[in-house]
Amino acid sequence: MPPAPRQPEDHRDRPALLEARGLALSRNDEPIFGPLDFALHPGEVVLVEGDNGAGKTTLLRVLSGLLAPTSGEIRLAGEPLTLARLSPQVALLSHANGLKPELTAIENLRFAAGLLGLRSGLSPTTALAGVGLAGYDDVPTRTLSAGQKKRVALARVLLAPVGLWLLDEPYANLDRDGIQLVNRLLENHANRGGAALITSHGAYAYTSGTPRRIALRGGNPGGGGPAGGSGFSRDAAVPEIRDGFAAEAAPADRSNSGGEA
Amino acid sequence: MKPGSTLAACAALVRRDLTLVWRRRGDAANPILFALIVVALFPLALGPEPEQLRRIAAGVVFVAILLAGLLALDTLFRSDYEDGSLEQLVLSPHPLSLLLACKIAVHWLTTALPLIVVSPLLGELLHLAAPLRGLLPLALLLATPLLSLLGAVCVALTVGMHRSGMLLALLVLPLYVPVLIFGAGACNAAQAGLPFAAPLLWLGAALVLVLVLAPLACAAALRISLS
Amino acid sequence: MNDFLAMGGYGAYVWGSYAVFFVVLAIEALAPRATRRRVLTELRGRLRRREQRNEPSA
Amino acid sequence: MNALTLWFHKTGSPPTAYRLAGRIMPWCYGLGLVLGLVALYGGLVLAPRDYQQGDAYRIIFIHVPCAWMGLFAYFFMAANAFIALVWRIKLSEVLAMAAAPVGAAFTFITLVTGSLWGKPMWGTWWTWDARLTSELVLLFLYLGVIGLHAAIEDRRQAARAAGFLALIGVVNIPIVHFSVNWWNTLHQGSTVRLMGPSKIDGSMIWPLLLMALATHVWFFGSVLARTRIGLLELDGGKDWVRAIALGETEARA
Repeated sequence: MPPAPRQPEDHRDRPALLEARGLALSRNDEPIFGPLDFALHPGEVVLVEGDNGAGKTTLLRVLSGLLAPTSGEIRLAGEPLTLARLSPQVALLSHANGLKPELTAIENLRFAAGLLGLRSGLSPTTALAGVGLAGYDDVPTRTLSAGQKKRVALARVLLAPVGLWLLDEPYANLDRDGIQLVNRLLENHANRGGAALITSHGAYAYTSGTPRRIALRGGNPGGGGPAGGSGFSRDAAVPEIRDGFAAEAAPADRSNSGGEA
Repeated sequence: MKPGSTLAACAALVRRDLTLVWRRRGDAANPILFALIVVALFPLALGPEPEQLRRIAAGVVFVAILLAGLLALDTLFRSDYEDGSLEQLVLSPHPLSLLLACKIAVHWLTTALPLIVVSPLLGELLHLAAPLRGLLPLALLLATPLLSLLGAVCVALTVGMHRSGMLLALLVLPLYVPVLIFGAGACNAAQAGLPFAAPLLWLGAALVLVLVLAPLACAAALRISLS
Repeated sequence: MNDFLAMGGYGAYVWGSYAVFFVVLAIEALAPRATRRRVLTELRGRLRRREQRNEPSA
Repeated sequence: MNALTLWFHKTGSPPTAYRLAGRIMPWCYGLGLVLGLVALYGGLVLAPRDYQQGDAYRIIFIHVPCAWMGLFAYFFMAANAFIALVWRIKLSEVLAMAAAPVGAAFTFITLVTGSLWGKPMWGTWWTWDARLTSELVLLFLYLGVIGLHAAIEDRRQAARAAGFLALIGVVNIPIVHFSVNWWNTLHQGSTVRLMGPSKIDGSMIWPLLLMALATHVWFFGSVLARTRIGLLELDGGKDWVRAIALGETEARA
């Protein structure tokens, strides 16, 4: 077993929402990522960084339970995740938004609410307003711009009564306001005691709080030296995981250039 | 109905799929047109003699509806796969097989049921024998849900492939053979004055069995192809 | 001998069947060899790519 | 862990299985060839002429063993697919998919030889006889499994999907057989029984059984040959495969 993850004080008493141990995936025996060891506690936002093809999307699919890992295990709130019984505590935002172009924004959200349930205090309409699309209720999703579709998809995530968000490239297609919106949503979610794992291909934009980062190097263990003082990595070469406190936090102006698809 | 309950999820799914069919209602007539064209090809190929057409009428209508259903199968998961809603379905906390059963039911209602409704017309084009006018829709009513359910399992196996059309036919048709034999066989037996209840009862029994097993198999197949 | 080949008038059918039997099984037995060669070539290509990828960083 | 599971784990590990298959495979091929030739001698030369069918019946010595093999290979495939899906054993996935083309080949031979036998006996190349029809559906089932396996990029996912289809097919086979039989009684006219209740002489039965044995042994040889390739593909990045891939270059150079 790897050493226990080092955590900020205030999360120690609560169980990890998500815990990965020795998590690795390969396809046709080509390693995609891993082995990875990390934990996600309530109130945390973790940024998964990596170049195109580094396995970020695949990692999120594994963590959500769509894909079985080649080795290792995932625990959600202490319970092992199995394909037979997926966890009801996860909301996934993937590249495909999961929206029907023929339906209006509100119809899409209503369906999502029917499928996953509603977060208390929210309704499809308020969620839509919460992502800055108030008044867009009856607009067919097909006519929305890529950024607006992304916002509707974010509203779907917001609406789901779950603790764990897995967001794949949430900043893609979004303008400056949109990026700030994502950050605000993530912050609120973390303050409520939720946790989020988000991916970004380098141009990250999460500026507030203390984002911890996981750097994925794909299945190529050749590059990258061991990260000094990393308590998370089983194999020092893959992956490199750093704690993203003060020194590592993104400068505020970076958010302007971030989020390019 | 509590939001988040399995019942609410099924209702939301059924409502959404019906809405989608309604929004794309232009496409809904395609299977009917296809079956009509296939049936019309037979007199053109074989000649217009009523006696000859009457002999093969039930079988031809059966095959035409089977093929139309095969073409319609592709739409079962394709758009859901492409826009990512299939993932959301799989990730929902409700039993996937139940949700899929709802999807298949809506698909059957919107593609196969209209075909059954027009089957008397198709039969009339081929001078279907009078005693079969009631029996053919009944046999179709038992057979088409079987076709939809068995087809759904195979579609789930090929979901995500770019050109799955021919492969899907290859996977599905061996499974359709018994359904076709009993469905069309019942009609032929009736036409020949033989007892025809047994094949219909077999179809009914198979339907009950497949109704339970196919959604489970479909869910398992979908999990394999989405991984 | 001719009698044997004629198979009582059914020669074409009997020998045809046996020909099909042998030809199909021969193809069936030779096919893995071709596949094996292809797979190994692919593997070598993959290994070469991997080495090239590792060299600059090593 | 008891000794048996340990043995399974050891033998089931790809490098061991690869080596073991390599050692057994030539024996299967060789034994199959020798037994097959002896059976052919018995069938073509020693066995007496049939009083009803003349010499045409001699097709039976390949037709029937191949028909048995077609079914046997399917059940072999389905059993391995079941093990692969339930216990996720790599070797079973590979074995199941290795059996598919071999079974398809035997089924194909059955159909062609049946047709060649039918022409002089029934006066037609093809008849919608219950057996022939079932056999045709069996061939389609094989082709579906092979097609699905070839259409999916990821090898393990492909094996799982195709294995799943093979399992559906194994339920389908008896149903098809039953339905085709029923259908055939409805259209009695075209039915001709290929093998009547005529007594088979002992001098005819032993080449038949020997040939069945030969095809079984041959089947395992062929499956093992394909299994070796499947294992190489599946474990492409591992050291043992690397050694084999590079070793063969040296051997050729």
